[in-house]
Amino acid sequence: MTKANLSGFVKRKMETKEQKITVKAFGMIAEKFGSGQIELTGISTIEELRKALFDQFPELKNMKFSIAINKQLASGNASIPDGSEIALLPPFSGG
Amino acid sequence: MTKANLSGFVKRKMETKEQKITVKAFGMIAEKFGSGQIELTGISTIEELRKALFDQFPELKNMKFSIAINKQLASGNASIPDGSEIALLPPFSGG
Amino acid sequence: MKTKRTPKNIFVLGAISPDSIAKSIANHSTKTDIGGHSIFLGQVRSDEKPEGRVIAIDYSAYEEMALEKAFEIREAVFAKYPLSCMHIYHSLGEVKAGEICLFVFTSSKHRKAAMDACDELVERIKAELPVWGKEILDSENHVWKVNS
Amino acid sequence: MKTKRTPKNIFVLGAISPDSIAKSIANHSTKTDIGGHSIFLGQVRSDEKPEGRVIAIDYSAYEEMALEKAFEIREAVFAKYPLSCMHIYHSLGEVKAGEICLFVFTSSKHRKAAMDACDELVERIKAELPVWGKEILDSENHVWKVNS
Repeated sequence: MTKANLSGFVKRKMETKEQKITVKAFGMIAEKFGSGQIELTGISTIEELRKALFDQFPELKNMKFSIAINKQLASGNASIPDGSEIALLPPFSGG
Repeated sequence: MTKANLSGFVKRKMETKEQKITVKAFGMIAEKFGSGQIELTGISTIEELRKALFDQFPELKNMKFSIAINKQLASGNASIPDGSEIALLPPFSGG
Repeated sequence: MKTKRTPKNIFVLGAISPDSIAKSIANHSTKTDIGGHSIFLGQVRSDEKPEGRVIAIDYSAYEEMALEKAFEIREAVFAKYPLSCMHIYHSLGEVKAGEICLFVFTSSKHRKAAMDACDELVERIKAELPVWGKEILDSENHVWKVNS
Repeated sequence: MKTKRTPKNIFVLGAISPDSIAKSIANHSTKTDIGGHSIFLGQVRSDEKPEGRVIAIDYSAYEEMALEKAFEIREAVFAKYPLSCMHIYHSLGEVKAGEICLFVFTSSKHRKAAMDACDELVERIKAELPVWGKEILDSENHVWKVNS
């Protein structure tokens, strides 16, 4: 087996495994949907995450929030690594 | 006697009277020349004051200082009213 | 000589007391290369809202992210200004109107660096730290604080 | 409603204690329209001079003029910024290295006014108040402080 074939094999294997992420909510989102955390599977991009969240919590569509992946603000349609900790962050109002 | 004559008379009278001013020194000037106050007579402008001070304290020529007339910084060749409190102010260094 | 800095806790439970501020100031008296301290204090306002008057703010945070972010901000501000010291404290939980909820403290040899760094820290803290204030009203309602 | 303000004493004998700063902060907890306080503290530095190391500064002032000037500055800064409170304290006499010699404290509904006013006050105090610092050296000499 060549090196190229091997890495191709590994990639296919990972794609078939459903990845699992944890989603936490804060501020007024936590108030609306609970401050615990939920687990989602089969989601690997921000777009997929938004869709899944809006399906489950339609009220979120009317709320302004950013998304953090592993404590870093995510922009655009970033990909979400397996096992990520996702956070839904309404506008900050500290100080 | 007309009004004009009267005021002219008063003016002449005041000019003949020698006016008296008090001079205080602060900071490094006070250190050099004492922190008490001296009285000077016959001085009615900043220029006259500087000349009198430089005659009496030649070292002042090499020192940077501002002059206040009655607690207001004086500029140029301001005139000094009778009875004024004059202050010799080296550069401020508060705070 | 630069020492490696690591994230430290910025959160305190409840209001920040004037006494703790005094202690923090007094702790700097041994640092005799400091010429100026700049301090910003956030105080909870008793604003009138359509829903009622604010009597307290209940602060919550995404703590782990906030501490990482605070560390990132610290490092950036230390790199930008010649500071001797920098301290940041933010309340979590309930802080009553009139009490202090934010304490930012910078010290430098010359005043300008301390002042500019303090201003920048306050702006960045308000804009970038994942912290939320729930304004508790005298009507027993609440509204979520919005930063301007 | 504007109240007529009159000159008040800004001078304190010796160092300004952290406890007095804490008291001043605590006094504002009843003013629940305040959202931000900005504080500047001047601290005596132990600079190395060719003539020796600074161990204290002995402050003197043309007090009457300084109080008039401080009042003028206060009024101008109050007119320029929407402030709730403003406090200025400056030491006279000896203040040791590491101790506080200047305390400027502004409070406002929103942070920006408090910060900008505080910065402006400090600059004006240093530039315009007839106050002089005599730096006492460990060599028992002294030099006159020069503001930058």
